[in-house]
Amino acid sequence: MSAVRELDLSKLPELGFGHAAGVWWAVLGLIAIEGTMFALLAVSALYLRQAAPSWPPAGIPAPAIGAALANVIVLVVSLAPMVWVHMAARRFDARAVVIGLVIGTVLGIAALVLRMAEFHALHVRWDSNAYGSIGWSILGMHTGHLLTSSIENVLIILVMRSPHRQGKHFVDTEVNALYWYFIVGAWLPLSALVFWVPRWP
Amino acid sequence: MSDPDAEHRERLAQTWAPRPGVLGWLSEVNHKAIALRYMVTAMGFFVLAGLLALVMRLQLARPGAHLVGPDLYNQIFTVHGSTMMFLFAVPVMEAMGLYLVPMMIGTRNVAFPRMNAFGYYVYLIGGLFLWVGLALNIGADVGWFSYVPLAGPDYSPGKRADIWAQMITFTELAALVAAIEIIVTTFKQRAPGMTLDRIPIVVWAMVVTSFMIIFAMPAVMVSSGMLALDRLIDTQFFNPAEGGDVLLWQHLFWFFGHPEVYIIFIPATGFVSAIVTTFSRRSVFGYLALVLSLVATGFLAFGLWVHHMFAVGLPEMGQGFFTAASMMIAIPNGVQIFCWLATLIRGRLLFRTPLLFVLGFIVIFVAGGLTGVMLAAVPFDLQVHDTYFVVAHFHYVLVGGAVFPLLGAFYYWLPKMTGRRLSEKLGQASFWLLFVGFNLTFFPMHQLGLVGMPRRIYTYLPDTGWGGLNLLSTVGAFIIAAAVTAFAVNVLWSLRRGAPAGDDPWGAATLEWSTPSPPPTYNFVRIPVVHSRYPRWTPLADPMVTTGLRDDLREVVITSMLDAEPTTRHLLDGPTIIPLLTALAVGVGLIAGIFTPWGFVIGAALVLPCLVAWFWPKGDPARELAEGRA
Amino acid sequence: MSARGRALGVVAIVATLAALSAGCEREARRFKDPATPTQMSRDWLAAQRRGSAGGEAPAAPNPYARNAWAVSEGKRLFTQMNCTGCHASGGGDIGPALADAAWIYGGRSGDVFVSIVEGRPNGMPGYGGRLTVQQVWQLVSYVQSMSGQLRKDVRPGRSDNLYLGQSEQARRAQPSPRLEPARAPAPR
Amino acid sequence: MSVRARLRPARAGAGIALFLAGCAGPHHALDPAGPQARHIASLWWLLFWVALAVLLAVVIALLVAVLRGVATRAHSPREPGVVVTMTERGTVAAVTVAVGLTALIVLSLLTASALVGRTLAGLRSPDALSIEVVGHRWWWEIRYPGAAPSEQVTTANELHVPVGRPVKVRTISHDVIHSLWVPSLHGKRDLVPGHPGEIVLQADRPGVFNGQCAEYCGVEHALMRLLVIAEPADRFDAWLTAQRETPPPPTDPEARRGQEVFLAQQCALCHTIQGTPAGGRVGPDLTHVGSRQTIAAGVLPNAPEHLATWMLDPQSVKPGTLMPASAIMGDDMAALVIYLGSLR
Repeated sequence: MSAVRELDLSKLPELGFGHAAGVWWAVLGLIAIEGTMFALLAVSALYLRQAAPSWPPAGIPAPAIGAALANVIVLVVSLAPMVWVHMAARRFDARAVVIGLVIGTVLGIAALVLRMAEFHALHVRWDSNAYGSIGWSILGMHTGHLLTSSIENVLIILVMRSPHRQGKHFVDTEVNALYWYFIVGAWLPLSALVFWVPRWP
Repeated sequence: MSDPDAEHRERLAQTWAPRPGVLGWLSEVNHKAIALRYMVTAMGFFVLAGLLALVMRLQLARPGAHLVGPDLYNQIFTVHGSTMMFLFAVPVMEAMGLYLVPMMIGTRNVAFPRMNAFGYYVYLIGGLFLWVGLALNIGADVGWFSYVPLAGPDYSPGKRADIWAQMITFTELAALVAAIEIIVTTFKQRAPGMTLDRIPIVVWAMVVTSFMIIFAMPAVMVSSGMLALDRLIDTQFFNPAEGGDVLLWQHLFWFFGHPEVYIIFIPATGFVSAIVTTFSRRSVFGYLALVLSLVATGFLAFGLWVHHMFAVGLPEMGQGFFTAASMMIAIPNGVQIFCWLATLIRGRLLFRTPLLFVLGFIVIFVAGGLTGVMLAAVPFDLQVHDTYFVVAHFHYVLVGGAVFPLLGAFYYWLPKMTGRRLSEKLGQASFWLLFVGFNLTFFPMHQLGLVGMPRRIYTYLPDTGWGGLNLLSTVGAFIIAAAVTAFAVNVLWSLRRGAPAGDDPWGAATLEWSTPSPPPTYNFVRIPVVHSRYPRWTPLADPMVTTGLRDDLREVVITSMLDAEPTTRHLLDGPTIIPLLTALAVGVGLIAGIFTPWGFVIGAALVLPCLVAWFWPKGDPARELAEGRA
Repeated sequence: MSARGRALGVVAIVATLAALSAGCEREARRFKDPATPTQMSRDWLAAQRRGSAGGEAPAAPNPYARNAWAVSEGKRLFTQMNCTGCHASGGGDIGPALADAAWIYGGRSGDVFVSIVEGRPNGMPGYGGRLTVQQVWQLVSYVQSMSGQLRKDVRPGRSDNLYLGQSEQARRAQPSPRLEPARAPAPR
Repeated sequence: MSVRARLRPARAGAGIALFLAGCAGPHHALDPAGPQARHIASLWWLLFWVALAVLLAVVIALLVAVLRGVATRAHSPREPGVVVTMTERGTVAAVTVAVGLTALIVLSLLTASALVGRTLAGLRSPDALSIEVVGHRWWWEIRYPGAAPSEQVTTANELHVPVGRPVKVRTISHDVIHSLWVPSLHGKRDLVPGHPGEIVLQADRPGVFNGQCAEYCGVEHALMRLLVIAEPADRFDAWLTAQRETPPPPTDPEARRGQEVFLAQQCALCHTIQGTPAGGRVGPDLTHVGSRQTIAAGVLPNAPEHLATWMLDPQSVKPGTLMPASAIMGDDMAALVIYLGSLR
């Protein structure tokens, strides 16, 4: 087909980071979905609150904020190693990625431990009233994300140590960091909603 | 032509070939194969739900009939509605998208072929779950919008409502997967030169729908999740006595429920634009206006959920806003109608079955849209809300607005998908049967609603005087059944006896018609370069095609989002059984999850190894080339 | 291919059918149950007893022990017949607690049936003349669910009123409830 | 003929009796009997004519396209498609006008709807009569609050209203969501647990108007019916006073026996009859059941044979109803029916 001039793609690279990668857009979509879910849970909490005579209901002490505060700090701190991982991934620096991810994962596990304390700090059962139900649901939903994302970190660490590691895995590493940013970012307002809002008159 | 491409074509065929055997069939990841399975499954559910509709019509044909009792009738209307919305309409539209989008934008497969297969299997499991439930007398019986407290633990003992709620989880999961597929594929895999303003309107419609899915579906997942928790572990979300609120359900559900209608309708408008263009033998009038009204509809659709709740008595102020929004949405839809009319008037019509369905669509949909505007008027809505007037209205917009274009689309694209032409005679017969049957069935329902017949009643007393119109409507229902049968016969007949379709039976403008019918697994021998909105109606320009994509690997070209400049050569995943296994694991978890919270733990435990197997790097030299070359 | 598709579908359906076949019994809603006569006559009860070993309780096993709808109907009757007046919501008050493992007059379906129909000394009135056999069995089933004797997926969940402790489905089944009568019932 | 004689056929023909239009008047959204319904009906006619005009316009445009298409039709897909590049001024103008008109119509309908909404909101008056309607599965409890608790009247499935006087109905539900709907008087008002509501009705002419539950509320949603009986003020007051009376103890021996049956059997567990020990709050209050036109929530006419059918085999009349079957036989049943009939 030399008759027509053709557009030669053979020189194109085989990898792209950021918006050049399909998976980056996919994770953005995932973030949109999960973000909407968190937003709707938050709206539901506020809706129940405006309908309630008191929030928390009479007889239930406001949640303790110690663990919540600690967890917010841990999660924010965990951003640092993840940013480091993010940049290392773009350099194809497997060693740096592993180091960063190990730190990030440790912090993630710490957050999960603190999360158990947060559940207790609510001072209410999920089945005693709607206030308890929504509180437990928001915490539970976010815990699920924290857990899966930490597992994902571990998997990527293993992949990075595998002989068959490929360039695309660094792209995956990048979007994994992106998703971690979201999980931390989403928690800040949610934590305020669950632990601080009940303290307001 | 014995071209130098022969060898290239050969290698592509090998590279993109599915695995052999049953296992290979279950490992299929080709977007066309998966989309066809989606379509067949969805049409299967369509027929099943249609049969339920016939049972309902027979029961209501005369007052005080005893064909089915209330308990069974309630399961029947619930499963009919839920199936039509969640197992037919949304999946079949997405199936069309999954089939057409890669072909229309000139790529070889969707962006995440394995996720695509996973989505299909999850959908299939969810659908079977609902229907096996019905067969076992565990059919959901709380209506397709499962209002609490009726659907709550106190008034719906057993697992019927749980099956409904979990079916939602399955189908929404599948819908979200497909939405991501369509968005990413459209954004990143368009043929070089297909800038935003050259994207076919069908693809635009699919993208808008996908975005709506992303922002609407979470609402129903959250609400059905709350319902499941209320029923399984006694949370109090919807218990007024413990600070819960039954209206929270309605807000969340309709925040999804109304966009849902447009999620079904917008792809259909895409089909209409495509068919109108081809069968007027001219470019569509007002491309920009059409695209913008699609987007506007998408946005407005999120602003009118409360018009389903006027009868619960919300503050007048709020109602005003939602009335306005609900009526405003008539404007973008009006724009679309007028652009189509203009195209038809200014074109040279080619009278074939697809065009007939579009003409029928315009009449019926406009009628349905107008009753929609009526329903937006609060005082009038209070009279006809939850009556057969509403039943008539939404069948006019959903059957008229979605099923007519869908059947038109099938008559239009099936020759491409199967390589066989359908019978024109039988096609036109099926159209006229459907058009007459539909109006005979649903027009009288407007009157029934005005004279006081509520929805969801399994019988009525003779003194109501509703018998005559109901009988009429039952007769119409059977004519619709005849129409659907005619369509099915036509398809089956064409598969055996249909004349070969050729690459482009309609002389259409878009890229999918430049492939053979049925298209090869790799779609295009060479990825084309696009210079126009109507590539096949404009003179060729150089460069015509691309070269340099490896044909020994599943390689596609990634282009930039706005102006479709080639950026990378990307490797797509090949066939594997893992998506099926993952779907089964998810299925086990979700189904066990309606009996015990531990079900979810079990599910997670099963899913984890699947995902590891899914993403674990295998020794694959071809891919390791990528190392360090960015 | 589609042939295989159909095969797949059939297999899936059969498998699910097998898995869920228990569902039928749990979900049946018998508004009219031929198995339970409307008329609650002494002879009927006597006939029931003749069949039973102990001679005290009807031989007929509880027909609704696995029927979620019947249990929830029993729960509704329990409130509407004002059983809560004495037994509270299972914790016991004037009358004995029902949410525990202890049974003064026996916890077998038949024992509970007789307790409801004929009443018991020290305050429990007999409802024989006032309830249909079906209603009594529904109440028996609910009473058994209160102490977690029935399958978890048959016991009721929380109700739409004030929170009074864990719902029947959330309660842990009582460790080997002593079903036999603690002592012979006072002669009547 | 004696009640007993009439029982047999009724029991044989259990099932929904063909309750022919006797007491049931026309019940139309388009045949309004009160100001609310009238305003809504007028709004409907406006919407209807506008919609009809728009639909006709579109169909005509479509016909033009088709006829024109028939003239200049393409005969084969091989005829090349044309890509129009220059702007088609005429068509653009036409489409713009059409869109403008659409916006105009939408705006005016919006205004009309808002105005009617305002008018309806204004239709309330201080001297409105207050009534409470409680939705149950699957019947209506209707209360007329009185100065003293003893003054309160509780009845079922029959809403008596004075003609020409606004009635403020308070809507309550304690189980699932129901919806109060009397088409000839007004639109719907949902009875939402935890959200007591209010709706103002008014009947301008005497008559009997059908109502029905309009929100799916479970197995017998279809047969949860209601009668609205609009009477001139004096007759309404007479009715209300009569309802306040506690019925005297039965004198007729049959009726006395019926009362004994009622109190001995399960009836009293669920039903209340003022002036007797029967104080059940589960089912409808039967203090004046004899004065009602229907039983079983508007499903059966209130006649002795239907009463018997209903008590012996309710599940055949309304499958799933919470009314249990009774085993009351022969003479007892006859006496019971006579007693209930005597409660006027």
